[in-house]
Amino acid sequence: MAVKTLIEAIRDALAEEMRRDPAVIVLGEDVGYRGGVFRATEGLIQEFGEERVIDTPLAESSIVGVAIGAALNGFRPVAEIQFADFIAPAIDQIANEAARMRYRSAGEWWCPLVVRAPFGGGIHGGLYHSQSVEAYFTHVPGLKVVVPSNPYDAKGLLKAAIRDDDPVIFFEHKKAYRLVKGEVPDQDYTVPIGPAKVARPGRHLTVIAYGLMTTYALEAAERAAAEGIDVEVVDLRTLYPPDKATILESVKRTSRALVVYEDNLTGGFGAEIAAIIAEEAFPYLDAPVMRLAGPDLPAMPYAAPLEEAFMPNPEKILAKIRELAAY
Amino acid sequence: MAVKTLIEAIRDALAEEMRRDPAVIVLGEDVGYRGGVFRATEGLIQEFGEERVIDTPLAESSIVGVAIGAALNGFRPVAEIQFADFIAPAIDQIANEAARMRYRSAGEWWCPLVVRAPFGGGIHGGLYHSQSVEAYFTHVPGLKVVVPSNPYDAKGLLKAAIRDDDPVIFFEHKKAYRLVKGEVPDQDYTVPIGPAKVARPGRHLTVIAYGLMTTYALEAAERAAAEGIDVEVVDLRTLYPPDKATILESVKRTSRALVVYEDNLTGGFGAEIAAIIAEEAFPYLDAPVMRLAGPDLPAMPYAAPLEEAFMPNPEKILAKIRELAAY
Amino acid sequence: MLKDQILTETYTPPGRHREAGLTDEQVVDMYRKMVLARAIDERVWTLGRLGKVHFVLTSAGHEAAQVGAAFALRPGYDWILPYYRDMALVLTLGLSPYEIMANFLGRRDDPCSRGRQMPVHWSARRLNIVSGSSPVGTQVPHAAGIALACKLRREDRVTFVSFGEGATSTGDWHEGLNFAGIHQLPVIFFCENNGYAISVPFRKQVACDSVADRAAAYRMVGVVVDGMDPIATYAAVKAAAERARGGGGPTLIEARCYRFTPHSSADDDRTYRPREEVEAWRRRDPIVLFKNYLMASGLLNEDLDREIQAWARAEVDEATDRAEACPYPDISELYTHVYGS
Amino acid sequence: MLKDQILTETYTPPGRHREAGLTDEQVVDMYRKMVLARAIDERVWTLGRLGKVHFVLTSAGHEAAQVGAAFALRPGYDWILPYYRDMALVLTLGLSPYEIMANFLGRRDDPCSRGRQMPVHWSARRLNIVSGSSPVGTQVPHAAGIALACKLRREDRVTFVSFGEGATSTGDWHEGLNFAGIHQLPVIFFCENNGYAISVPFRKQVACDSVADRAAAYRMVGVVVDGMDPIATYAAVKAAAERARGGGGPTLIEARCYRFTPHSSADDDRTYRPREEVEAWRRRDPIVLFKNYLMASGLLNEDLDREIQAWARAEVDEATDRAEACPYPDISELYTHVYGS
Ligand SMILES: Cc1ncc(C[n+]2csc(CCOP(=O)(O)OP(=O)(O)O)c2C)c(N)n1
Ligand SMILES: Cc1ncc(C[n+]2csc(CCOP(=O)(O)OP(=O)(O)O)c2C)c(N)n1
Ligand SMILES: [Mg+2]
Ligand SMILES: [Mg+2]
Repeated sequence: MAVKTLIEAIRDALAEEMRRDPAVIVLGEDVGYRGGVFRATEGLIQEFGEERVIDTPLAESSIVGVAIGAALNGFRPVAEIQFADFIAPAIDQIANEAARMRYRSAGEWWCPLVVRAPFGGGIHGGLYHSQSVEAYFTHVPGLKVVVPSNPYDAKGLLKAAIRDDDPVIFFEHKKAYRLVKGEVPDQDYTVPIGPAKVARPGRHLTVIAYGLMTTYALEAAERAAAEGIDVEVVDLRTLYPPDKATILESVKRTSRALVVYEDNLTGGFGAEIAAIIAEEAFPYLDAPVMRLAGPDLPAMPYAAPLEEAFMPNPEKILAKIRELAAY
Repeated sequence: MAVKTLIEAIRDALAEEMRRDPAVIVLGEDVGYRGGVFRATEGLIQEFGEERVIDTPLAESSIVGVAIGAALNGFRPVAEIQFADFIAPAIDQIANEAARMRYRSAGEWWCPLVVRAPFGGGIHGGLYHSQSVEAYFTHVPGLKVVVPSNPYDAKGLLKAAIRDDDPVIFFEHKKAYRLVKGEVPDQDYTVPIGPAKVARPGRHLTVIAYGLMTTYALEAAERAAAEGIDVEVVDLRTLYPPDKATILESVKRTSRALVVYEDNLTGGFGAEIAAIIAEEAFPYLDAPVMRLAGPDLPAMPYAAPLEEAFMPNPEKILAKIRELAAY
Repeated sequence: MLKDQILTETYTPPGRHREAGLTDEQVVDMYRKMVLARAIDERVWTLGRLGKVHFVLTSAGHEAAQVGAAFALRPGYDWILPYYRDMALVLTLGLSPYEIMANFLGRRDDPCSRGRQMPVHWSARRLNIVSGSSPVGTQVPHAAGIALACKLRREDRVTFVSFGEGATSTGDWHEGLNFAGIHQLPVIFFCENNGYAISVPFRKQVACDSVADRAAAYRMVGVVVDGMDPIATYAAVKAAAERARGGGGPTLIEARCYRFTPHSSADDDRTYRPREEVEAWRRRDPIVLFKNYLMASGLLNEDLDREIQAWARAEVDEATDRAEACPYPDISELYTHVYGS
Repeated sequence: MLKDQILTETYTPPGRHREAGLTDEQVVDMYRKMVLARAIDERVWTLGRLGKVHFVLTSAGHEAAQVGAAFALRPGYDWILPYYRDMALVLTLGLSPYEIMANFLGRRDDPCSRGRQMPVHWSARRLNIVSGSSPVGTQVPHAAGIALACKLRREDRVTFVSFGEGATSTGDWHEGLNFAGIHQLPVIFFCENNGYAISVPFRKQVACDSVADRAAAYRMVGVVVDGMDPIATYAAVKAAAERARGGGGPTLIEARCYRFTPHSSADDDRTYRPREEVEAWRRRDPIVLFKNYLMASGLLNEDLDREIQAWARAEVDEATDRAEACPYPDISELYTHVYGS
């Protein structure tokens, strides 16, 4: 198995799926000769041509809207939103159209459609190139929301998303793109959409995370181990619909839960995870369900010291782990 | 004091604020000679003219975008989104522009702007005239999100919103418009944005609700009282930023909390309330933080029996109250 | 703002439909569909007043535009993305009066959504009629995507998407037309311009004089047609379909018509439409004008007309009875079709 | 796609600026601003390569369009909604080189956001330059709203909003122009068409031949101007401003220019722009052409030019040194300005 970066795994998944199924097309801004601003679609236009790799106008709503149309008519479009921060104009098409299509037609119409969007901070992106926007989508029944934390999952989950008959929003952490490396099989495989994964088993407490925060949580867990705190890390992978079983099984075992996310604390997706645990694992809990997240500020600033203060990181997670263990 | 409906209170607030401050203007679809599809702006164009009561094109993003521009240039626009279900195209303008304007300019620019939107179900509105969309906005720092449950609060909160120097999203429950009546003073008053209100004091458990669900919770509480369960009802009124103090004070006293909301359960705003309680009132809790909400389905159907099955109502709340009290 | 001249003399000379390629039979059939649509319309308003239909919104005044357009399309082959006002269109394309009544009543046999959506959100997979939502304009990029797929597969199917003039203000409309223009896709953009979006008049809605004028911004042909004339509308849609099939790209058609009723049962149009204006347009009722045309063309007489009217009423009676007898969907159906697997 | 002819002969005859109402002093000042902007540009690319500026995006190639436009506006009086490529514009309107450098370096003295935004998100209340975000096109409805407010107050201020041709594809752009057209608001919509939106060429971006052609859809005058010529651009913006002030409504100006560098420091344009094309455009460097024009007009000689270049370098040196010495914002500033009260 080759060691790949997360972005390489994404690119491989796209190329392999396009080879496998002529119904797979890619569309978005700069996905063609530019190969995507993060290089996720590099080489695709050369291999598959302008008909299947479509540089769209700068218009996010129609990127998704056109993809919906193509999906209704037999294709499996993979739409790229250049930065998750620019997805807002497409929320209507994603939530009200793609996600509700099957339900509203009582099963007559549906949209096999993937929307890929790089998200997250820590890359000097300022207010509009650092956002975590998953909470817009993690309460939209009909959608699936996926956030891989590592190259293996990224490739397998993206393939599963492309083969899925429902719309999938696929968030890729920008800082993880090249930071996170891992072994990726050469042969075809998928990682099912739905199940979370125990990324690190542990006995004393459970940290629930996704995206780059999984990497950070694992790092914090290693350091906590040196202090005698044995941390279990659950990597959600699929945020919506959430895998309650895996989360609850872990927390019932460890009796302590910390939810980590990069988005603003209040109203972020981690609130739902905390609420699920509080409601369904109550008798097992030895401590409050804690959360570590971005502060409730409009955005991550650009200036390096402010950005650093905003982002959750292994140190902050470790501090919270200590607090939870000591409760 | 006169007894008014919720919609009358809204209309009075608009007219009085327009009389008080020439900077207040109203814009939206059909707000002019039609007086709004729910009649919230009836009579305004006759009194204030076409310059201050502006029928806009059918384009939600620009309704908010134009309001932002006018707000930057000295006006206090009150924009109407005809149904909350149609607000999605304006999320970018609301969250990325209005809410982030002050922060991104380090205080040099800001938007005193109100976006009014009728929301909620139970009116045979089907998928796209029944939605609860507050969760899109209750995790956007820089915004304030207000949901009045009764005429008194509606008028006072809307006046406060119009006088506020920050963008306020003001959700009005459509079914409550004419269903909920109450006394409204004739003289000028405001209800501050921020504080929740104990709408009914009680000792055994706390129900936290907003909008029409407050009315339903109060009804359920009355019926629970007959069964010997003394329910406290906290009406949030302002959802964002949430009034943690009032919520926590109540729950610490009653030791039991039920969060009621009409939106889909998973990822709805009630998740945040549950998470706050679980994290900050843990040692006081005698039971899990429970939630009663709409099911995780793409929308409320039109056909009456299905709509009824979807909507939370006093019976369902009462059943959950019994469950929580018995825990 | 609607230029009056295009509404005059369009129904003469008699026999004009043959030049447009319509047979005598077809135009009588057109008339039948228009009469049937109107009869359904009137019935649902009645059912609305009785509290049996919670939301009434109909095509009255748009029948010529819709029936004319439908006759130029190939049901079940071309792709159709209608909007809520298109009952006469979907009826002509193949939804039965029973299906339409079941839709209005929100019953289990509603073919569009099994009672999930409000009425008039048309859908029928067998007819390639794509499910639409309420947010206006969102179907426009879908049409571009569907046509893109047809083009990639080198099919000669045409995609027909309709909307009111209010929808042209939305961002989605602009984005969809731009995409279709860039790729010269086989789409017919069909605007039923009735002068109002609920209460907002054209001059407060659209900055320019005519929706069709906007075609140039998207590298497509723009056509204004008298939407009160089914033959003229048929000819315009037919030409657009041929252009699309021939690789000539999209067409933007503006069919000028008028809505005879309030926007919906939730509306009251008296505050914003002068009664004289409504009356003036009602004198050009497309059903009356078309009847006159058919009579002048020797294809209709009062007897046949009475027969058609009676047939329409009977169809509507039967559809209504059956639909009222159809049960609501079972509560268990609330939970189905969220995900495919 | 950019029609070549509009780029030829535009700098002749000598002295032409006087017909446009520009004094000799003004055009030399224009030239100074263009040279200074270019000097800042070059410096920030260097700082980018040194890792001191994390995001470089500059105006090189757009200086004539921006400086020409700025000279037609009244700083601190008219309203300005620039986009990220408008460094030469905001410099000309009154942001100092130091402020611009502090912005690129994300320091406390960044006047636009105190280091919160990425570089090139211009803002300055004292100059009526409105804070902009990164999502392209969102400022267009703001401009309409600002102009509406001016109109309601019966002020003669003009609102100037700029954007690339890529922005014209967005829904917000359409919605904003439609609103401005309906209300005939005093706005100048200024499109800096450089033929590419990052890598996407004009023909995949805009369905029609010219952005200005779209003006008709919004009841406004559309003008194409050579954006490599500051005098022509000045004249077009001046005329639009006068039209706006005279109640003549909005204008859509398309200034054709070219970006001399990759889109930003995160880009590499070699995969999508032929080197010959870039070279061809670079031969029309507006600074060189304008220098030639001024020399032909007897307003510049090599000595004066050397002086100007040296002055620009000195300005940039000083601005850079000061900005590098300026501290980052204190961490406590992370938490301020979320709400007003
Ligand atoms: C995005 C959106 N905003 C608002 C509405 C509410 N609404 C429903 S129909 C309508 C008017 C549409 O007018 P037009 O497009 O001209 O069609 P017509 O009804 O006249 O045929 C409005 C504002 C909506 N459905 N969708
Ligand atoms: C809504 C949105 N989508 C995508 C982007 C990413 N992006 C930044 S600049 C740009 C290209 C803009 O091109 P154009 O408008 O022509 O301006 P230019 O840079 O050529 O001056 C893109 C796609 C963005 N900023 N906003
Ligand atoms: Mg209309
Ligand atoms: Mg460009």
